[in-house]
Amino acid sequence: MDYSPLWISLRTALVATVFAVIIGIVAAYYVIRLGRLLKGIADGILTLPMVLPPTVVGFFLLVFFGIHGPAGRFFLAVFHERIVFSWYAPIIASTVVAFPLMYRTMRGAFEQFDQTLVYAAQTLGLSNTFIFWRIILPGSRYSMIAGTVLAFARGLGEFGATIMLAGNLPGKTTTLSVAVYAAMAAGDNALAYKYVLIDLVISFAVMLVMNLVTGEPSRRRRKNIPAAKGGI
Amino acid sequence: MDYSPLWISLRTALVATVFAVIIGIVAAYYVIRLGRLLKGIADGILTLPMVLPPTVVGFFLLVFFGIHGPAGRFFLAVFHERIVFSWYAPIIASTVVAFPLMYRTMRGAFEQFDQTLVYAAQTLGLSNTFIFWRIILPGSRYSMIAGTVLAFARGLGEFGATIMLAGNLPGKTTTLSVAVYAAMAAGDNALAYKYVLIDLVISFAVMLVMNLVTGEPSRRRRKNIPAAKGGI
Amino acid sequence: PTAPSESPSASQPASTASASPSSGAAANLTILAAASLTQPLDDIIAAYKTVAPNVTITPSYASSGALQTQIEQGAPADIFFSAATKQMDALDQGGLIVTSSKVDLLKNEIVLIVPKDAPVKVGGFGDVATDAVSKIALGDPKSVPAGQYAQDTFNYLNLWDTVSAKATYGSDVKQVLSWVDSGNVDCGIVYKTDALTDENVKVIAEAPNGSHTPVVYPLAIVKASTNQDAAAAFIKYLQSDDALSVFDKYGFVTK
Amino acid sequence: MSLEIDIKKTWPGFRLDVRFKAEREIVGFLGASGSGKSMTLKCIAGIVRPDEGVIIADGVPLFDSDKKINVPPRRRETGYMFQNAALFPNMTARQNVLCAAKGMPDRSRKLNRVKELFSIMGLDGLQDRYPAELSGGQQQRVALARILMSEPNVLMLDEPFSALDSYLRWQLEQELAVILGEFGGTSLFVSHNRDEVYRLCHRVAVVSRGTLVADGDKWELFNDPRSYDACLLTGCKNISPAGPVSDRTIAAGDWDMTLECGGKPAGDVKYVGIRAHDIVLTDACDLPNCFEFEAVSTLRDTFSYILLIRKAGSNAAKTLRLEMSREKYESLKTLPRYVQLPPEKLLLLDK
Amino acid sequence: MSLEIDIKKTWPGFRLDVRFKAEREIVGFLGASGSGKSMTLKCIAGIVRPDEGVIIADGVPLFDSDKKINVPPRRRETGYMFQNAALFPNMTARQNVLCAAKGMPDRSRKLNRVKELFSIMGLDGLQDRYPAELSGGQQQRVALARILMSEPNVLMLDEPFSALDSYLRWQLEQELAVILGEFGGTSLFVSHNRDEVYRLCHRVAVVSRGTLVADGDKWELFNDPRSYDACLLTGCKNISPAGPVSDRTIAAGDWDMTLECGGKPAGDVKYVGIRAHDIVLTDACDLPNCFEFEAVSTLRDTFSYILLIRKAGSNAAKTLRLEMSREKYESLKTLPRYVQLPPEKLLLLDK
Ligand SMILES: Nc1ncnc2c1ncn2[C@@H]1O[C@H](COP(=O)(O)OP(=O)(O)OP(=O)(O)O)[C@@H](O)[C@H]1O
Ligand SMILES: Nc1ncnc2c1ncn2[C@@H]1O[C@H](COP(=O)(O)OP(=O)(O)OP(=O)(O)O)[C@@H](O)[C@H]1O
Ligand SMILES: [Mg+2]
Ligand SMILES: [Mg+2]
Repeated sequence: MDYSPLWISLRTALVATVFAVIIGIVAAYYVIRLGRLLKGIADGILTLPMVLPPTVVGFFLLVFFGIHGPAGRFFLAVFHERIVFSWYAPIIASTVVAFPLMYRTMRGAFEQFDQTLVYAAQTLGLSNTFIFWRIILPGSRYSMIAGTVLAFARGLGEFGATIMLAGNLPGKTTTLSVAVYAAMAAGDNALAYKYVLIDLVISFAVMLVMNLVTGEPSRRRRKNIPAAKGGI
Repeated sequence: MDYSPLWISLRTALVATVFAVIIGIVAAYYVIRLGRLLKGIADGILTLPMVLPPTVVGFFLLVFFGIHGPAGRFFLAVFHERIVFSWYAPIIASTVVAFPLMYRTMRGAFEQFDQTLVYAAQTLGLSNTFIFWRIILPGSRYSMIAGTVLAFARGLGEFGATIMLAGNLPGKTTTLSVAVYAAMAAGDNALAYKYVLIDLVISFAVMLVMNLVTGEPSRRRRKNIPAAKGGI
Repeated sequence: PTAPSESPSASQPASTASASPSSGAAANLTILAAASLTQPLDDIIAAYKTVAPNVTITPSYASSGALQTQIEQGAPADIFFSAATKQMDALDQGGLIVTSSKVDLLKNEIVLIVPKDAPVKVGGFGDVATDAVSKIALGDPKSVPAGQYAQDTFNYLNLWDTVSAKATYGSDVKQVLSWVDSGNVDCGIVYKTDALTDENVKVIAEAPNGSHTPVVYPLAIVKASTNQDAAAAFIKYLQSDDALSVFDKYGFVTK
Repeated sequence: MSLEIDIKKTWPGFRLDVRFKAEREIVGFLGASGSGKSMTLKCIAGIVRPDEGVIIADGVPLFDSDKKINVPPRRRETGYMFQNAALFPNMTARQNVLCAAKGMPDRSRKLNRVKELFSIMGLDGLQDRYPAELSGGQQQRVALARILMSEPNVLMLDEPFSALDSYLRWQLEQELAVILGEFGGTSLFVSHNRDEVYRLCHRVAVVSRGTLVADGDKWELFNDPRSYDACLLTGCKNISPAGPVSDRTIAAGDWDMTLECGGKPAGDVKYVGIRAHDIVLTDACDLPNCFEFEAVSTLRDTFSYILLIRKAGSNAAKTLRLEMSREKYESLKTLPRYVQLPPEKLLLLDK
Repeated sequence: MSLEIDIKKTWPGFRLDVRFKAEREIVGFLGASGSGKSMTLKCIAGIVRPDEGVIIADGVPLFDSDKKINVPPRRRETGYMFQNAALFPNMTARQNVLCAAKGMPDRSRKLNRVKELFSIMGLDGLQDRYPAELSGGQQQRVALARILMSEPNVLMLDEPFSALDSYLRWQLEQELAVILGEFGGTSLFVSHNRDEVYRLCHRVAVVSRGTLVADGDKWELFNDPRSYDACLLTGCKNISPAGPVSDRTIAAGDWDMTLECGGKPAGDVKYVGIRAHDIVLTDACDLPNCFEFEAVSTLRDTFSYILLIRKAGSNAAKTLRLEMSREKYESLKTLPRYVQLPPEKLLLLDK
């Protein structure tokens, strides 16, 4: 059995998650500052990759990153690299598809955040950067974890957009999902199940680690102590 | 042009969202009570529909709900109904695929919720039901909106699992996403784009409405007032 | 391109058969058909409405593999119209279709395509092995029939080793078409009917005769069907001149 | 550092309209609950945006509705200590205080100052606790340390001692007096403790229903509050509506008494007040404003007695509260028959 | 309704070990900031789980570590009013109070009671405001109304008046006295205001560093606090370590004085205290415990003067705080030469 899909999937999902998390947070950060109408429009645009069937997303990505597409031409000219079928094409596809998850989750968390703490920080003269990184983000950590887990899961399960942009080049762009699909389509269910199993193992491992690692400090400390959340 | 996919998609996405929201909230509610290890396992299981490629999810659904599968046999025996290819098959598929989004978002929100308020409610002798419905849920409304939007978007974009379980029966199970796929597969790109356009219109409309409706009361009232979140 | 219009045979019996269901009982037929058949089949179903107004035909288009799985899992279907013999044979072996009703209705051609505005470097299958081509898109030979036929063809030409090194595999023909269409590969191999739907690609050559087993589209009645008669009637109609001319129009080879 | 504000803001059901100036001094804010003290400070801090008006610190406009100036809170250098501590829950006490030390580039100086503040606040040993692990009063002290660490130009403390026991309060008050003395900027101090305000502040502003009803020297305010609200907030327990009867006498409606004003003009008097310990019990009725009285109830307080009395025979009259030390009360063999409201102790209020 | 608790709980750096009984009475909790008052109440309410011990209300065990009983908070019927108001932010003030009225099936009675509570609390017109739209004191009063509405068996109020101005405090204290009087269950009342506790409560418990250092009748406690902490918390400003010199005399180290105890045995004395207004200034030195003194500083308080003095010549000695009314001080022509610490006023503390 070929284990390359495992590594490719891991790489793809991890890198895509990192990108999705960063882009998602940044997008959420700016969107909450908008008026209600603009927020709706931003939501519409930024959630698009979830609304459209992945194949369609993949098709648009192909057009955009293809050698005649704006991004494709740019990369070709500047880096002499073709994106389509490259090893980072699955990453791009997964990122695009996973990022709305992070974006929307973080938007919710930011909106829910206790403004009093922000005001307190502002009157202390703390910079917006500090407020964001050291106060708002840590305060939204549970949503951040939720968004990250979802983005990772989506990145792992991504297939429609990936195969369109990245093709199915064994050892290069064939992720687990693509391998599962291909094996199933070829009628090789045994192989498909093996890949599905690997999928499951990865996702369980990630979920467990996420649950064991996170909330650790505050949890231990919070145990039995009412969280006085800045109250007296 | 056939507009039935629009209605079917709307019906499917809306009903699936409702189910996903309910199941997601309930799942989140119970999971946060678990120990850390069990939480991880629960996460693993409940996020599965996102991790697996939708076609694989569809395949499992088909096996499970098919006339040889346990659920399929049960339904046939009790309701004399076949699920596969029925008009509610897309709803089932979309629900399964969309619910992890709600579940994970709500879990994050519940974990983030200020425990002091829960304690205060408990010492007032309020029932757990009341505490959940009237205190925790309203306090998690922004995450709830985020989860709902995501679930709806996913429900709208769902295609892999749907076409497997529900087929592509025009006027019955052909959702927008399936219609887009079918049109593309048949080489009718013009039609595909038309459906994509409808997709976009729906999702923009929903996002706008979501943004205009929600947060309305608290927003007006909160404007310029530091949210004293139960503080003095 | 000119649609091949020579289809003399099998017109007489079909037109007589087509008259019978019009007087027959009302029926609902579900036909599971390969997605590539969408356009001709939709046209034919619309036309059939005038022939047999009592019969409602609902098509469900998906990939042949998905359709096979659905039938295996007991999806309520009457007719299976596959894009390849593999799925049909599998169902036949499983005893899920009425073997006697099986008809190889259509054929398709395997063609080599290039982006329309590409400088003409590729003149035929032989050129794929040369330096003129750095990337070729094929269906995945393991899962996509068109890919299997392409492999057969290159094997026949003794070029497979060189070609497979430049190949990128799509999970369906549509993808191959998209890649060629968008110019991300130099050429690709698809069915002729697919190539005709895309105006951004041009057909360079058809696969040489005998280079692969014929591309046939078999159809058959599903054993679990409760409308065997109506299904048989529709299959008859599909073999009529009226129906075949529609397939013709979309580039299929009808016998 | 001087501060000048003149702001207006309207909510449904509440209107804030405050105007005042402060130099390099400590201004105490007294006001009933809900009178607008916190709102005023929040406007200065930039957390709440006034509908109109100006806020000028040291000549620099922080807010000006006409000129469309609205400096964001973090550039105003106006430190506001929230009524609730508003500590950052994800940082330890030390981190909470340290992060406010933006102006100090020298890390060791920073750390020293933090240490110093913690020991002043009696928080030694709690530096590494998270806010959720601290008691209410401890949280408040961390917040106080944090705001002092940030060294703003205008220091606004919103009831900084409310969660502290009296002993700690007294200690911290003295420390704060020293710190505010060295600080040299404008300090605004909200407290519900009249005495604290009196001891700590140079000037006192009295807020009532969204406006400043008194603002001035503390001696003056306490001796002659002038307004009903100021009188109440400076701790006077007995106030009655009143009106002039003649040039030098007034009628106090609630008490059913006609009182001589001791030389002060009675013209504009709307209310009259007298502090509980200024009322005198006497056996003879030879002084002005002497009345026979009946005691309605007697309350024993920690170190004093509280008598609720009214003019004999005026059953409808409201009671007056009279306080005397326990010693004095216990040394009385019998309760005197008469009560005197010394004219010079009457507080005549014209609004 | 009686309450019996005996609990232990250890945190890193803090240990709670509290044992006491209460009948149908109002027990006041005095204690320094961070001494464990809130924790004790939280344990009773079931919000914090003790490591071991028992909590029994009316004979029913609410918690018993041995028998593994731990009744969940919502079934304990122990109402705990949080130190911060902990109002539900998504409900209006009225909804906050209404939702606590679980026991009343009759809607109109409920509404009447809510109305009544709002007017007692001086919250009329604020019923439909959300917590974020209320001032600190208003929030606190809503929380008080809410806890009173819930009619628990054990009523625990954690500094219910801390955010209120003195006038409102006084009013609410009286209302609360009536309500608690009618209530008839056990009430636990945490306050930092000695006088409030004194007036409102029957019994006073003094908490220090996690344990109860005194618990008993309030008269007794205030007259003879016995322990250092109780002495401090009942408002005594002067305390010095002390040791017996003879049977009836002690040496107060901080003040450099040897003092007669006025007949009380000096045997176990560890500290000695005297209240600021119990110290007497005199021109003659003919009484026991008379010393020549020097005034270190004089502070003018609202209606009194505070003198910090020490024994003449003892430059290393700590100062004593002496308080006298402004009248008395201002009537002094010259400051007397001697200070007397009347033996009967000395508080002898044995722990
Ligand atoms: N959004 C709002 N809508 C209407 N009134 C409001 C709103 N926010 C605050 N208020 C009112 O503004 C008034 C002033 O509030 P503020 O917090 O300044 O009071 P405060 O003087 O600090 O009182 P406290 O001593 O109780 O803290 C209060 O009566 C409050 O009810
Ligand atoms: N998780 C914890 N770890 C260590 N110590 C803790 C923890 N939680 C609370 N404490 C300590 O327990 C002590 C008691 O806290 P508690 O809230 O009961 O004080 P309190 O008497 O109510 O004080 P205050 O009057 O300031 O509200 C405090 O000193 C606090 O620092
Ligand atoms: Mg306030
Ligand atoms: Mg406390």
